[in-house]
Amino acid sequence: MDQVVLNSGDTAWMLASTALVLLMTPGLAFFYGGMVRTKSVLNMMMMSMVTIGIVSVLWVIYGFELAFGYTSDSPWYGGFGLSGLGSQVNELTNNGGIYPIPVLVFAAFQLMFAIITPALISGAIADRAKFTAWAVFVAIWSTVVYFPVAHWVFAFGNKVGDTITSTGYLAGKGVQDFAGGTAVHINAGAAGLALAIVLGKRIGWRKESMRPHSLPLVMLGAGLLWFGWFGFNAGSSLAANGIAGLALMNTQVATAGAVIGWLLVEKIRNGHATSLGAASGAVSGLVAITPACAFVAPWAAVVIGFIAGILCSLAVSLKYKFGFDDSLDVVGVHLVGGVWGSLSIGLFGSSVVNSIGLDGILYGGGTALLGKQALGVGLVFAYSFIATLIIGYAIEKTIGFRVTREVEIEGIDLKEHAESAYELASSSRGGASL
Amino acid sequence: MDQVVLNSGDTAWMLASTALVLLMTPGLAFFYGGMVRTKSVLNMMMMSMVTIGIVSVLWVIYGFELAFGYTSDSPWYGGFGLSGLGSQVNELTNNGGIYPIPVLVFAAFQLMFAIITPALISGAIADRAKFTAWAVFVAIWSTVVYFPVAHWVFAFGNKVGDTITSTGYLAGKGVQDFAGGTAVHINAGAAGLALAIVLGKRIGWRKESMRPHSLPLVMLGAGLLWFGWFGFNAGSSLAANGIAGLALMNTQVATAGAVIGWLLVEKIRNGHATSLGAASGAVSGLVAITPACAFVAPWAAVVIGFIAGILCSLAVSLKYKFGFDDSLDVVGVHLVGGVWGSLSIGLFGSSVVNSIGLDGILYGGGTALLGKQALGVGLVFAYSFIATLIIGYAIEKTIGFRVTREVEIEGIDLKEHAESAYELASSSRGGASL
Amino acid sequence: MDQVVLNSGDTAWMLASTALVLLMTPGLAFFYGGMVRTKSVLNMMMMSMVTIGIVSVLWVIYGFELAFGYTSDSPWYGGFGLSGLGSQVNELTNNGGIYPIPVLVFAAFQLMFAIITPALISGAIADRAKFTAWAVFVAIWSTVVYFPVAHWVFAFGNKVGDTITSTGYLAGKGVQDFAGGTAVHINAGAAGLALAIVLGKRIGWRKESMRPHSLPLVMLGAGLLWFGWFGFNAGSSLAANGIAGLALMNTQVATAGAVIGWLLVEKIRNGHATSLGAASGAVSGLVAITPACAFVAPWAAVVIGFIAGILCSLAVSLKYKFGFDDSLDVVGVHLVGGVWGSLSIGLFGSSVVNSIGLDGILYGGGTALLGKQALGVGLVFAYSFIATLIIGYAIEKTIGFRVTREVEIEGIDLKEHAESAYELASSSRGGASL
Amino acid sequence: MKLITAILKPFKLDEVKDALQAAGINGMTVSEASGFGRQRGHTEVYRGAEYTVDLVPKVRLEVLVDDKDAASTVDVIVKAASTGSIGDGKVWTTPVEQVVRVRTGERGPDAI
Amino acid sequence: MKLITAILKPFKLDEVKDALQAAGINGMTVSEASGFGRQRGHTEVYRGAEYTVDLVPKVRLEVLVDDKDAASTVDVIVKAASTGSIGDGKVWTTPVEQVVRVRTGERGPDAI
Amino acid sequence: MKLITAILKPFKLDEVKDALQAAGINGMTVSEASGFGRQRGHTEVYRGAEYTVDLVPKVRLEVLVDDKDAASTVDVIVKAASTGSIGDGKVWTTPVEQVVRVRTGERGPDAI
Ligand SMILES: Nc1ncnc2c1ncn2[C@@H]1O[C@H](COP(=O)(O)OP(=O)(O)O)[C@@H](O)[C@H]1O
Ligand SMILES: Nc1ncnc2c1ncn2[C@@H]1O[C@H](COP(=O)(O)OP(=O)(O)O)[C@@H](O)[C@H]1O
Ligand SMILES: Nc1ncnc2c1ncn2[C@@H]1O[C@H](COP(=O)(O)OP(=O)(O)O)[C@@H](O)[C@H]1O
Repeated sequence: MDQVVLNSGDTAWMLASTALVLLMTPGLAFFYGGMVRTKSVLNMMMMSMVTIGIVSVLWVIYGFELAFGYTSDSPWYGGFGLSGLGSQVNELTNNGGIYPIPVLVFAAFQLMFAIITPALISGAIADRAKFTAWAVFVAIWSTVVYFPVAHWVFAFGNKVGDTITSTGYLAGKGVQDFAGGTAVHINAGAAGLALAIVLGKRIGWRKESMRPHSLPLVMLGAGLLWFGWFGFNAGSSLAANGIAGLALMNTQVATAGAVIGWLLVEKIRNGHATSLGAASGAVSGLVAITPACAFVAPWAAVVIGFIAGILCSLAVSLKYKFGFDDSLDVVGVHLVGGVWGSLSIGLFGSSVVNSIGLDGILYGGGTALLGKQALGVGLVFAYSFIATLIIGYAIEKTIGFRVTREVEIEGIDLKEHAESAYELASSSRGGASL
Repeated sequence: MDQVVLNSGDTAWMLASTALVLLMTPGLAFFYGGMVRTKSVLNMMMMSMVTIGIVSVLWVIYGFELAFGYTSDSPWYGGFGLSGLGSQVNELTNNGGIYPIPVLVFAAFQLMFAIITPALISGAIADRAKFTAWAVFVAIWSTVVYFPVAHWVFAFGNKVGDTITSTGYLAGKGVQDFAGGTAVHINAGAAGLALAIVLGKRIGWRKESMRPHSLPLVMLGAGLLWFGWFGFNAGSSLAANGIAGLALMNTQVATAGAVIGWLLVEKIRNGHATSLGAASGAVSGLVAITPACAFVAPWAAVVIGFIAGILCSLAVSLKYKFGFDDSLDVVGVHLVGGVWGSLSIGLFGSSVVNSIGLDGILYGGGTALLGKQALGVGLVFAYSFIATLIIGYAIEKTIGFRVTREVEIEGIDLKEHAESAYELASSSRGGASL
Repeated sequence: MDQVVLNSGDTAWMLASTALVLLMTPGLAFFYGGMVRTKSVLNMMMMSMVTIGIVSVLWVIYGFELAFGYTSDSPWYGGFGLSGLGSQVNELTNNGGIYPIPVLVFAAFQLMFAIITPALISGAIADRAKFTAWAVFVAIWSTVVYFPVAHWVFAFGNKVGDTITSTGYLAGKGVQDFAGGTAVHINAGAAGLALAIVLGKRIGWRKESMRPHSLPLVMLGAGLLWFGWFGFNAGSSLAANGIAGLALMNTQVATAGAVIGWLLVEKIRNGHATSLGAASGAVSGLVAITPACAFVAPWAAVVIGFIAGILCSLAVSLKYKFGFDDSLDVVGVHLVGGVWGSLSIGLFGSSVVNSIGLDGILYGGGTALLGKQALGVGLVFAYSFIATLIIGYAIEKTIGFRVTREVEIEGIDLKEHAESAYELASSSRGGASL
Repeated sequence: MKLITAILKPFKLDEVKDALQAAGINGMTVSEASGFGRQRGHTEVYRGAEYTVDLVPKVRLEVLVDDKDAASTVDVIVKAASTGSIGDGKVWTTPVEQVVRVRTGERGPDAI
Repeated sequence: MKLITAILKPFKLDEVKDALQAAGINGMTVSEASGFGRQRGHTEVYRGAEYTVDLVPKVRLEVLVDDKDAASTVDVIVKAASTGSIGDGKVWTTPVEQVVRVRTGERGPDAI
Repeated sequence: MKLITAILKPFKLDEVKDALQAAGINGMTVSEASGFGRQRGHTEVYRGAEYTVDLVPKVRLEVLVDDKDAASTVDVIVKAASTGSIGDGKVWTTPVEQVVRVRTGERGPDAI
């Protein structure tokens, strides 16, 4: 193990996976952008775009160090210090073991996770957040919430000889989260809930219909998310091996199960299976299988996905009951799906399927694993929710987080970005026939 | 050969290819969705989405076993029996030889083929199929038609020591189909023809103009299909090697040739080269090179593609002559392109290019190979067409396959899915200016 | 080194990279297509589509030979002669060293560069080029400009034993261009400038508003470009190794920096950060980091990108000053970004980061490297600009390059392609409710 | 001269157009509209929330005619547009004082 | 009979519709429009170039009413549509000579 | 008061708007329309099938004016919109009985 040399196959898969996960954020921008009204499409997409910009730059300066550095030897964060990532070109990845892939590839792969997590939150506050305030939020939230939480969950530590130091808190406790059920989805879902509370309801919520302005755009987003998620989940093995294959298969079939689950609920409840339901079901399945994808058998993945589709389709109505305007259902899909997926390992986890996994209840492993999973779920939820409330209110009280009533009615695209998404009219100036 | 160990490079390419092929089905949904009228976009996309859902789940339960299982030792099907795919995580692929990639990766890759084939059929019956009936059709057709036909063509058998058993019928006969000219395209094309006959013509067919509602969406679909098809064809080598490189190059240049072929026909016949023509030409080239991509030289691929573009652009008019409403030209593109591509190997096949290939007529191999190819073409066409007719009529007579006149006129999106694709109007409720 | 055998990991990454780079051209078609008015969307996309068709076919016949052949032993071009690429299936790539990847994979990868370069030019002449004239231009320009220039920059020569022959002129001079700052971006930018001059201004330029008809389409294009660009840059290492990882990371963070740079300029100058600005910033960053991505440290990539965003956002206004209608800012983004990126290596280049790189001014390497870079920039600019002017005027004087006034006003989609991009109206014939 | 305005079901437009041409009317202007009336709208469902959309797509047809043709033209439209089901639409006539053909400047009935 | 045409701010449409229904008016036709007037348009920015878009989105409402209801209907619309800020729109009344219900062929006030 | 309605070629809209403003008309409402008339439509081709699209894009302009300004306003529009080629459009005038400015409730000529 000491003399690990670069494995080009593993590296090839990680390079491809990194590209796939990057694509998820534009995918998310389309998924969200299609769901809002014509007057806020661009703002929705810009929240994702600027997140890519800000988080990438922070990552180089201190983010990777804060999440995956070793200097602190703390279970809560990696290390303080500026990095620049300049001297690490020929190093291999060390994360609880030496992986035969360049550390910069690992850093780039993990960067994509750091990007999509805050981008996910934006769905909760569609149509009403000041763009500058959002940018400030992303910078603070990534620093205070995501980077540390990523350390808790994903930092398996610095291995020197037989000693491993700097292991993250949840990783050290044996909480299983293969690709980010806690660090990404519960984290984003809890933050989305907090921000929806901080910003309050949109004007006209529950009274006006706020129909998705373009379902084909939603479907495009869902398609790109699904595609990119293979990198997210199967890439999390950090190798092109059997575990990656398992994660890939499970990602596919859980998502399929969730599509069916969500559509069945709709068919029974509303009499119609909708395309928004299919897209939403897909995302809920992808979310739920994320933590579990390398720990369960494919048949169990189908079941996890199917249940996720049912649970999330029921959960999206909760906001009307509790009266918070989680506009695009970050809570209903990512929080609920993430919680279910994380806990499901406690049921379906199997050490036969993955030798580094543990047996869940159904495989005779008892409730021990479920308990650990509940710890991960609870800790990440609580920290993210509280920290986000504080950050959110702080921004609201200082520079203001919510746009004015006028901006909201006239349209945030026009007022915040001085643009209109579409100019399709054939008689628009300069168009049409002689 | 006995001690084959996992090859991470081959596995990396197969993981990436699987993701690429998954993306083809959303790509197809956009390609088809752009071509229909505004009132049936979502239904068109939903036919693809639910196909992904249903086939993936069936694959885990019995599909992979039925197509690639060894228990039957039959040339006609793999094996009956539930699988769940649970115990195979660390096995390598055995398909007429042990491949150094995890069997689950092979299973996931092949799953994507099983998904796109029925999805392709949906283009023949745009705007008029009951959604539930379509879902039932997909489940039955996959089971009765696709899974067995995949065994005929793609199952090279179970190799134990020097013995190979369970080889599929056409594979055993030496019919060459690298990535699915018969099993995928002729199969889907024949089924599309059958369903177009079963469901009958759309109201207003030939009288009303049924212009594509969004050609940019069609172009997006074509672009994603082209991109994903590199996984489809070059992934079919199950390895990252020279054959994959050949398949990749041929896929690109045949498609290019077909774009030019189709556009030339249009320019000469109608005076205008259209974007729908370019997109259609691309797909016809991709279809035609699919069976041949690893058996011919790049210059021959250009010729095969160029002829495919010409043939298919002429073939799409046949439906008006014969009076069947193959709405989005599944027959004209996939059946005709698939037949031409499969037979073209009998002309251009070259053992110099690929040592496991055979020489076609142009390389002095005589008509033997062409004869084999014709056998594959004929058998798959006949079986798929007849079986689909039976399944289609059975569904029509029982639960009904076609929507009512009212649904068709008011729009299938609204009536079957309770949704509208777009709500772009700036004055839609809640929109626009103070 | 003599006994190089195929490396499946490197090959896997190159196969994936090739697919990624192919996707960039449809991505570009959407990026450009979204920016034009509704009446010329399809023409914009068709300029890219037909470029894919023509260049791919030429590549097989003589293009690869002209760019990367060895027969001439000239620094200016590879070799004359028809190839067909038929006999090279099992050869490995030889380009200044034997790479363990099949030569056809290298040829396919390089083909994608040959495609996107002329496609980039089309943005300069939106809405007003005869389609046939464009097709003729692409064929001539690729042959006379791109194929030779690719030889100058990318042909590291034919290595036999210890002798390397046929090295391209700029490659031989030690000009550093990792993935095409000169050969692709400066080349396309200079040609775009020339064609904008040849074709003249659009009717109504500067008087009418020519607003982008669909910014979501622009964002889609930018997203796909970004995604595909990982193949472009990280694939240019021709291997899945640490250099690829560096290129990947730098591509991401430079682009992020450029998004922020462009948006800051907008915010300060116009008071609004726009989505078109974010998309344009991203492309400018991708362009600028292209030559430098494997020669600089990640922190330097952020700086290069940030400055690119600022420079290009200022440069796009130059056309109004100088009075040329470079419609979609090929000059402002690709020429300016390409020049800056190529020169930036002379500042930030570091042999610590990449052992085959040289030290720029900031690393104590003096101005030598900057001088070489300036040579590359100047030579490619001058050759491309002059050659394109000549080709452009020749076409204009013979078959005519620009459409008539009537075609331009009525819309080039309708007149040149006999199509309309959208037919969204719910009351369009055959649509809507009973 | 009169202006006849008709609100119709969109899928009837082609038939009405043909009927008008058969009746010798060779010019008309069409635009999109949404109608509210006895005809019910429809229900759409988004993530389980049901919305009633009470505006129904319609087309709006405007035909300028000479006084003497007004009544018969209305009849032609009504006949061609009728399906007998709720929501078939309305046709109404308003007086027009002057019509000009932009191209030639012709005025009055000649301009139609 | 009269035709009342109203140009309104789009976000007021629902309120006006509700007010009309409350006043017993159960039919109307709506279409999209853009208005130019005292209300300023807005500025859009594309790659640094600023464009003034001086047309503002509006909806156009048409209501056929019996002569006797005309004045009160205008009042209902004006009341419901008013926000007091520039650009609230116009409402105007024109005479209608004949109205036909396509479905039944009914004419005059019965057709409304 | 009069309502002047004009059906115009879309690319002429800006010129007409400028001409109206120059003539002191500072309000108007614009909407999209499609026209059918002497001007031929065009042919589109989809997978070899040729379709004739006989509706041509137009814009529809509505201007309320005081009685005394009606004739001159029509002239301004006709002059600015004319290209001399078929399909330039129509301009017509109808009587208006009442106009109300929603914002203020002003009526009659003051409301324009
Ligand atoms: N009072 C009205 N004013 C203007 N348009 C009306 C009026 N009533 C109905 N309409 C138009 O006529 C259409 C059909 O009316 P509706 O009441 O649904 O059916 P019907 O005319 O068959 O009784 C409506 O959708 C609307 O566009
Ligand atoms: N003379 C006119 N003719 C037709 N429509 C007009 C006229 N003047 C204004 N309008 C319409 O009324 C809308 C509001 O007018 P505006 O002058 O902006 O505000 P206000 O009516 O509050 O003074 C305009 O956007 C336009 O649609
Ligand atoms: N009788 C009519 N009623 C209403 N609109 C008409 C009528 N005739 C023509 N138009 C409108 O005027 C436009 C121009 O008419 P057309 O006959 O094409 O040319 P021209 O007015 O130059 O003779 C048409 O596209 C249509 O919108």
